[in-house]
Amino acid sequence: MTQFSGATGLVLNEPLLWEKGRKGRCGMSLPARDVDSVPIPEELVGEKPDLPDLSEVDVIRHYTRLSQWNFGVDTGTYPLGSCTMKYNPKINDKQARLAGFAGAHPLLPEEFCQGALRLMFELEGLLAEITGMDAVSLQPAAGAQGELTGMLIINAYHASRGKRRSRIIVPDTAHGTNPASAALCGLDVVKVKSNERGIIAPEVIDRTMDESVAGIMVTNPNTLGLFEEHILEIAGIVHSRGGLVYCDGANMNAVMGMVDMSATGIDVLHLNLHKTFSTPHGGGGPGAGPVCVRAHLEPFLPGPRVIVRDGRYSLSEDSPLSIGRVHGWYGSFGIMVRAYSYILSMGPELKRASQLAVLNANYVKERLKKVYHLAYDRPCMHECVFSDRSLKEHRVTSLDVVKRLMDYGIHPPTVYFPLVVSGAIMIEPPETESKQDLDLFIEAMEIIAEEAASQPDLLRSAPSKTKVRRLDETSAARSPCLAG
Amino acid sequence: MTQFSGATGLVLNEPLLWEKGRKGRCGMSLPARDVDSVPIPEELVGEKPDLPDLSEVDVIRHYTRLSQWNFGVDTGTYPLGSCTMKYNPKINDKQARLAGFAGAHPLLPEEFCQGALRLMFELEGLLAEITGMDAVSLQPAAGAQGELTGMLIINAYHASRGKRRSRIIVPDTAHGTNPASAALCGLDVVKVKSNERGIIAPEVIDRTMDESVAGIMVTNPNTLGLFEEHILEIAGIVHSRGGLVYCDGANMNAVMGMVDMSATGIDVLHLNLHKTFSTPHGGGGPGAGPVCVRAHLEPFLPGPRVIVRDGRYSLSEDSPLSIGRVHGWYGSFGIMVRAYSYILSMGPELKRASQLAVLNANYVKERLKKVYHLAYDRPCMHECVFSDRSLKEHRVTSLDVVKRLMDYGIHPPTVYFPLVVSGAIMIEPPETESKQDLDLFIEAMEIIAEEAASQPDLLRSAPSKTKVRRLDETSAARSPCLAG
Amino acid sequence: MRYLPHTDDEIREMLEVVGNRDLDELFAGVPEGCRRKEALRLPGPLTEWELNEHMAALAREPAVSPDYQVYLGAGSYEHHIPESVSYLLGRSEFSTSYTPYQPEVSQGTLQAIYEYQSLMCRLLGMEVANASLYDGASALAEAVLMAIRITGKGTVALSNAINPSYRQVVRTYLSPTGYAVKELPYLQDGRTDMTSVQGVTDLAAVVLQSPNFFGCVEELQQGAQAAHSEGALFVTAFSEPLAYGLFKNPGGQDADIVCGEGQSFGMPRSFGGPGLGILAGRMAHVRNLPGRLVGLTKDLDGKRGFVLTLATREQHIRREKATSNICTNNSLCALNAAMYLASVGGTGLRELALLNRDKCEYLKRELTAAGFPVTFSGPTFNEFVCELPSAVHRRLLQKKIVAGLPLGRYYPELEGHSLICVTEVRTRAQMDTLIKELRS
Amino acid sequence: MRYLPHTDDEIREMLEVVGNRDLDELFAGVPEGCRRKEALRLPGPLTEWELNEHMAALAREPAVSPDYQVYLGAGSYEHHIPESVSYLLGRSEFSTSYTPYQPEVSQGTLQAIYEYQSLMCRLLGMEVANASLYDGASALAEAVLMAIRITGKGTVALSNAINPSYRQVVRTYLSPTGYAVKELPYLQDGRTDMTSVQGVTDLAAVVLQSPNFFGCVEELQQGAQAAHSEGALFVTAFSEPLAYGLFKNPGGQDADIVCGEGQSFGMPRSFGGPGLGILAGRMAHVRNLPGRLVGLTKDLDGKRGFVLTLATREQHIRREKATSNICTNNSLCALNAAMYLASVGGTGLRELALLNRDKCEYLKRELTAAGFPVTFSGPTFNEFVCELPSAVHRRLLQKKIVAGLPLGRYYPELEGHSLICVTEVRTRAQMDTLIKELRS
Ligand SMILES: Cc1ncc(COP(=O)(O)O)c(C=O)c1O
Ligand SMILES: Cc1ncc(COP(=O)(O)O)c(C=O)c1O
Repeated sequence: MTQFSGATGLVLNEPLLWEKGRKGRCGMSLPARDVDSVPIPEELVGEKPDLPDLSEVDVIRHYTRLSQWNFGVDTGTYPLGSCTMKYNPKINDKQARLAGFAGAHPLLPEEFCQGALRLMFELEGLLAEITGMDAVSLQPAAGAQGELTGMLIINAYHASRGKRRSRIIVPDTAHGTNPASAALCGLDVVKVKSNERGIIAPEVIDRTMDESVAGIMVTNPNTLGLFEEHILEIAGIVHSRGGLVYCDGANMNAVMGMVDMSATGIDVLHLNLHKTFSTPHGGGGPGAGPVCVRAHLEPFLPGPRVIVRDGRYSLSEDSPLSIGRVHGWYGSFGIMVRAYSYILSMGPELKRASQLAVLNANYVKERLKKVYHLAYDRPCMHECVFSDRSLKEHRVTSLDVVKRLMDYGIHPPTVYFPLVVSGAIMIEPPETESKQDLDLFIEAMEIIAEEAASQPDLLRSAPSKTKVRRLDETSAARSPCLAG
Repeated sequence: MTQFSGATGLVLNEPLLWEKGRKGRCGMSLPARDVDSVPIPEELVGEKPDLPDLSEVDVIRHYTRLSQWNFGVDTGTYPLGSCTMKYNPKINDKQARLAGFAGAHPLLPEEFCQGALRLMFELEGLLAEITGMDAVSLQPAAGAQGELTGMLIINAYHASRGKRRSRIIVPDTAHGTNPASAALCGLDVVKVKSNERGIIAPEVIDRTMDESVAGIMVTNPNTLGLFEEHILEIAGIVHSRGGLVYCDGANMNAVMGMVDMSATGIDVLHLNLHKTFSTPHGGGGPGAGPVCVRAHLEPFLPGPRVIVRDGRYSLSEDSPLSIGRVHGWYGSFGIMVRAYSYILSMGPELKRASQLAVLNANYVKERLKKVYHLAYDRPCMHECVFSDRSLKEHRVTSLDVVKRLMDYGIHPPTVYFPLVVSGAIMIEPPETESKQDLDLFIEAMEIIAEEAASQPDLLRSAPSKTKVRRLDETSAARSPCLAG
Repeated sequence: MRYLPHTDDEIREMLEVVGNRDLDELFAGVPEGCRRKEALRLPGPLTEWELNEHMAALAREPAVSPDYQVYLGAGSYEHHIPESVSYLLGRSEFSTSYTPYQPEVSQGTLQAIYEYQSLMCRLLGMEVANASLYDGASALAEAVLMAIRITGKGTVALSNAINPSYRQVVRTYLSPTGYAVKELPYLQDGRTDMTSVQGVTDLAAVVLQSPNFFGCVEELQQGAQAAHSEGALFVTAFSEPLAYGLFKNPGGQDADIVCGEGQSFGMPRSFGGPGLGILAGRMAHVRNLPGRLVGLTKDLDGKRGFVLTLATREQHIRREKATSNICTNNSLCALNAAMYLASVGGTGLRELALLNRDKCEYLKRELTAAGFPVTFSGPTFNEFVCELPSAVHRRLLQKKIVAGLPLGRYYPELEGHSLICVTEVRTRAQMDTLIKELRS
Repeated sequence: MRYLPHTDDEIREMLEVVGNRDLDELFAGVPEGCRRKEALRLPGPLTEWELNEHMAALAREPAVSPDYQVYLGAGSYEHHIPESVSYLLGRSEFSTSYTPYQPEVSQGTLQAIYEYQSLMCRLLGMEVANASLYDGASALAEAVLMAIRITGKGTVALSNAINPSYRQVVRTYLSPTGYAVKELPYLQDGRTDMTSVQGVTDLAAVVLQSPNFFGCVEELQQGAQAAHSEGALFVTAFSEPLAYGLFKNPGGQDADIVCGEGQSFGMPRSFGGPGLGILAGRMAHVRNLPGRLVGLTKDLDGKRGFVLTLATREQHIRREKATSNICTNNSLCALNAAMYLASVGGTGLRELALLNRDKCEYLKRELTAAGFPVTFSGPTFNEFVCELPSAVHRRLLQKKIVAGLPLGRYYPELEGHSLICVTEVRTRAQMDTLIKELRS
């Protein structure tokens, strides 16, 4: 019999920070006082901060225990769709900790920070090569900020030509950040439907695109894990009517070395370094969302930008068309160090990473489509999406299915996204998952499909092995308690 | 109601290394080949080693999961008697990782390793100051090797005076390593009984000590957590009959800054850096067991020794009386770095550490003696020992009690040692445990005492929350399977 | 490649299941015109050892402690970081997990972020803090947008003494939507002139930074009055939250929205990022708050637990109607701040803050005595502006001392002035060296 | 002090329970004459930051890569250590736990050590390996004592080509008990002369190291024959176990006991310690094996689990009758070795071993060509002896090159010879530099 990872064992409770400790403890070494104390104007001084006082071992135990309540990529298979939960190499974390990087002040005189500037300059070049685009800004701090930056660029482009275009086309398969970023930029979102093959039909764009439309946001490969096969034709239509094409490249992990993004007719693209380029997700960030553009949009990129002259790197802000800053400094430098390290470690083998990611997804898709309803039965890219059609007869939800997966020791896939698939179960098994890992996942999903029929309550009350069982999200939202 | 730490939650199964992986994977980066391959005489070449091939993520998950099956000081209270499970500061681990220490080859020319030599020299000085002894060798790799070294020194001392003394006095409270070390050194162990107060009575020594006896091994404070109050008188007797006094100083954590070990009349002492000086136990080592001696024994210390001349440190081997080497190099340097860092971080506050360790032990003793039978009802040092007297009527063992403690999320104390106490439960709550932690421990022990009466089966079948339940040690020993 | 587990055999087996001949065929659906024709022209693959060498060489260049003495603050601060915090933060259950959408397997992150939110509220005197934003600059932009949403008005008054980068980011965020920004001048004492707030129409928010870019502590209570009397919200920003270990917090001075940068709480400077965007407000405004929130709840058995909550404010539910587009935030940095604050504690934070101020006062006094007078009379925390001709600044660079930030580039009227920062990491001996060099 | 949680209040509360007035009174039972009279004269307490500075200064002195090129081996080897291994080893559940006497809360350590034992058996071709000893030298001493116990005889024949420190430790361990040591000379080819074994009476063991101290691979099969024909056990030692990634293992050549140093498997040199004492033997001898053993078993529910077993060999049960006095061993180093071997794998280990040998052969050839001939003709792995006058050796030190270990101190007849080590970390370019310097 297959041994799955899910089991129970001793896991330690831990109170809230302020339920621990005792006034007067201190878990940090304070430097010796070597200067006199200077009186402070009374009216400035506040109450002593109401924070708990703990010893170092109190703190260590608190967070050691908390950490063990979490499931990470290092814990096991994490096939979370739209998230590219690939292995995050430890060596890259080490590079980011190097004193010269970690300790560098962002305002160091240029001659005092050449290594950091060079790294950024080279990383831009590497990303340009991987995408085929002409210029890159590393400033956006995450994918969504990359999208916003892209929208601002498109806006600025139209403005520079004296136009104000107030609408943007966004397909129904788009990630929620897409319409939100467009809205933040003051654009009205024109929703278009993907077709029965899960992609955008050029006719729809032809009908929608006009002079009031600034452009289109396409995710490619899209959130159904499908390549937008008509992207060239679509880009043609948009361009011919004065619009620009924005590509959400968060799914770049599917196509490195296989697709020339610039050849797909797009003008702006953002990447998620915390997905494709293996930087750890950190329980929700920090990330980095570089923006890549074709040459005609380079003047609009946020500043400052790193330039090189006679082998000396410096920061330049003299781009009058620039949209300005989107970050207080230059972006998530520590994340850039990791992504740069990853790219150098993989080199041209990045192509193989994409190939294997796509192989993994298709393998899972082919095997699971026998037991779950595959939303679009065709070859996929890096992820595949199932619907809840086969579950309904058992009155079991997609959520029930993936919660049950926890009991098998596997992290749930993404559910209920993309919205176009009823009860979507979105599975992304990145290239760092081995066939053995996938076989375990597939077998668990098969058993759960059986359980859905034979013991649906098992699913409805799942998970049973975790430290807490299903949580009451409704009452959490109804009477929110957000601080203690 | 008190919330104890013990709970259950998701813990992941993990197969054995060779049940994973697939031939051809490699989880480590091999350097590029920049030289030609040279043919090897056929007869030298062996079979390809039969080790599993894994990817980096395979390895990471394997050991991440395994780690979570362990309970460490960082997990929670660890009142293991005779082990001084105090907090192991992270900063000290960092010092040991510094490239200049971690990367230093032990045979570097002296001028190329001054920093390392100086650290060793200074650590010897610090330990001499803390113990009051005159000279120190850092070479022994653990407490037991320190004992062996001490025995060899005593042997060599007698030999240098033309004597061969073949017996050694060891009290019944001694740690098992004491008689074993003596035996390794060819000495016959003369067992003496501790008295009704748990310490050695001088009369017993007076009766036992003669010209055939090389000396005595005293543990002070002893393994009952009691100070050997007659140590001066005992040492006087031993010395007057030509013997030497060895002190097992593994329990030094009780008396730093409070007791002058050299004033207690001893000649040789070993310390456990992995107990008193906070270096991590590593699941059973590595440790370090420096030996401290009075001046008359300095010539016998193992070599090489670090000396300083005109501010330059060097290694010296010219001590004709030296017992020779006990270690391939100079001992556990990485452990020395940590202990040295700890001592500098604590400075004279080491005294307070000892005071608080003793306070903790007495506090636990006073509170628990109401529910468990205290073997020796008198003030203790750093640990206290209970017997199973009160448990017998419920047909529950000490082992049952401490296994049950696991369900409360606390590591068991030491049991069945020292041998002089029936079903000993030996509790050492080091100074890094806070009153809150101790109160939880005490309350859990109180509840368990009640459970012993009301639900003894709960104890007999404990633990119930751990990943595995009680293990069959008998069959493990009867048909040993030691490799797979 | 050690990150790619697939052996050739496995690839064959899998291709068979998929029904493809080779890996390339998996991409048959990609139109010819979109295909990449040549191989990736990338260096490498580097071995782990080659990478180490390469990175060590790059990292050798930036000027950092202890070889250099860098008196730069201006939004990025050198503070001591306990190794215990670095260790804990490196535990991969924290670093390699995703946003805690699945609470049953994410209670570690969730409790920790709930604690973070709570610590922020306590420190800043506010009712609710979100689970983090990207950095101080975008936090300010979000705060301003939030004020605009709440008030329904379209003009914001920003002090000119707010960090220039933060103001630039606000402008970038506001530029396409046509909201107006009015800048408030600073006074001789380095604080903001609040008089110009009066009578501004359609005012959504008045924004002060405290301590401000010049290191001066603003009179927040007055700022609040000025804002409120115009029917606007009072937004305060900060780049050095450690100041609130000592000074009155913004909540206690009637701030409606508080935002800023949390890098000081245990994060390395890391050439400017990642940092921590902090945003806090009133519960009455919680539905207008951008970003994630962790809330307390119970599980099926009544056990305490935590979940992401009030998600209807967020993009993944509300899409174009969300309060913000933020998705990935700076969660691990929030955790970092919480670990740091847990380590230093309330008592320690006060002491640490005092030390920062006292050391800074020491240098102020010594500089003045050495003929480099302090420019602004307003009270400061660990930064201040003083006269320091740029030739002197350049000379000191050769001595491996960066004597603060020359301000001429940001404020032409302050050419020949430098913004100097002194935290607890600077010793008196180092400051005396600086003075000696200045006098020589 | 951050490691001491007790507040004054708590101390008071606890003293009350204990019935003491103050902390000193807790020590009332300590006789006056044993008391320490003055305060501890110790430096510090240093803050974490002062400690960092102090330690960084000390650590700056030793000569390490990449600033120096150190061709030293001789029992301590420079190999690459994957960061993934360092990370895993630093997980405190492994590092801060005690010996796994309580198996239910120690399955992590126990399974890992069981795996370690298994990997050692597979690599060395033996049936059983213990859970570690202190280092290679004490492992050899324990192996010799074990052979003495098993055979009941009192003389051991040690090759003179065994690491001199190891031989010294054996002598130290044997000195008080009167067992005899006979040294076997080495031959022209750098291997041990086995002929002198013949006819030695009361022979408990013949001991060879392979590769030996000169880097030469011994003819183990012949050693086994020589030992067995005298009724002795054949003990083999090693200081470079990586050699067995390539060469025939001792088990396959009839060794009875195999021992050595495991530092090469992922441990830093760390100025000589901690390392890893490896000891393996036959199941027939298991009750004579010193040190801990982890065995497979089942729990009450029949689940697989691991425990410390055969404890009746050990001091805590058998006291003076134990097979050894060892208690604390080098468990974390054993775990380190297992993690390393898991990472490199069987296929990788072979490749890595080949690389070591080929690089070493490259330098041998180049040195010979440059006029520094190799001394011994026997086959080698990653170390060899060559003629290298001490003046040359000293000159190279000034170039930050340590050209191996001058052997005159250990073998007077080899004055002017150096023991040179080349592992995978040395690049061809570095070796070419060495040659260039030698030619200059
Ligand atoms: C397709 C897609 N676009 C955009 C984003 C937003 O990226 P971020 O979370 O970094 O803001 C995501 C993130 O999951 C995504 O999957
Ligand atoms: C009192 C005492 N003596 C000696 C030892 C042996 O020390 P080690 O385990 O370091 O060999 C111990 C170890 O626990 C001990 O408690």
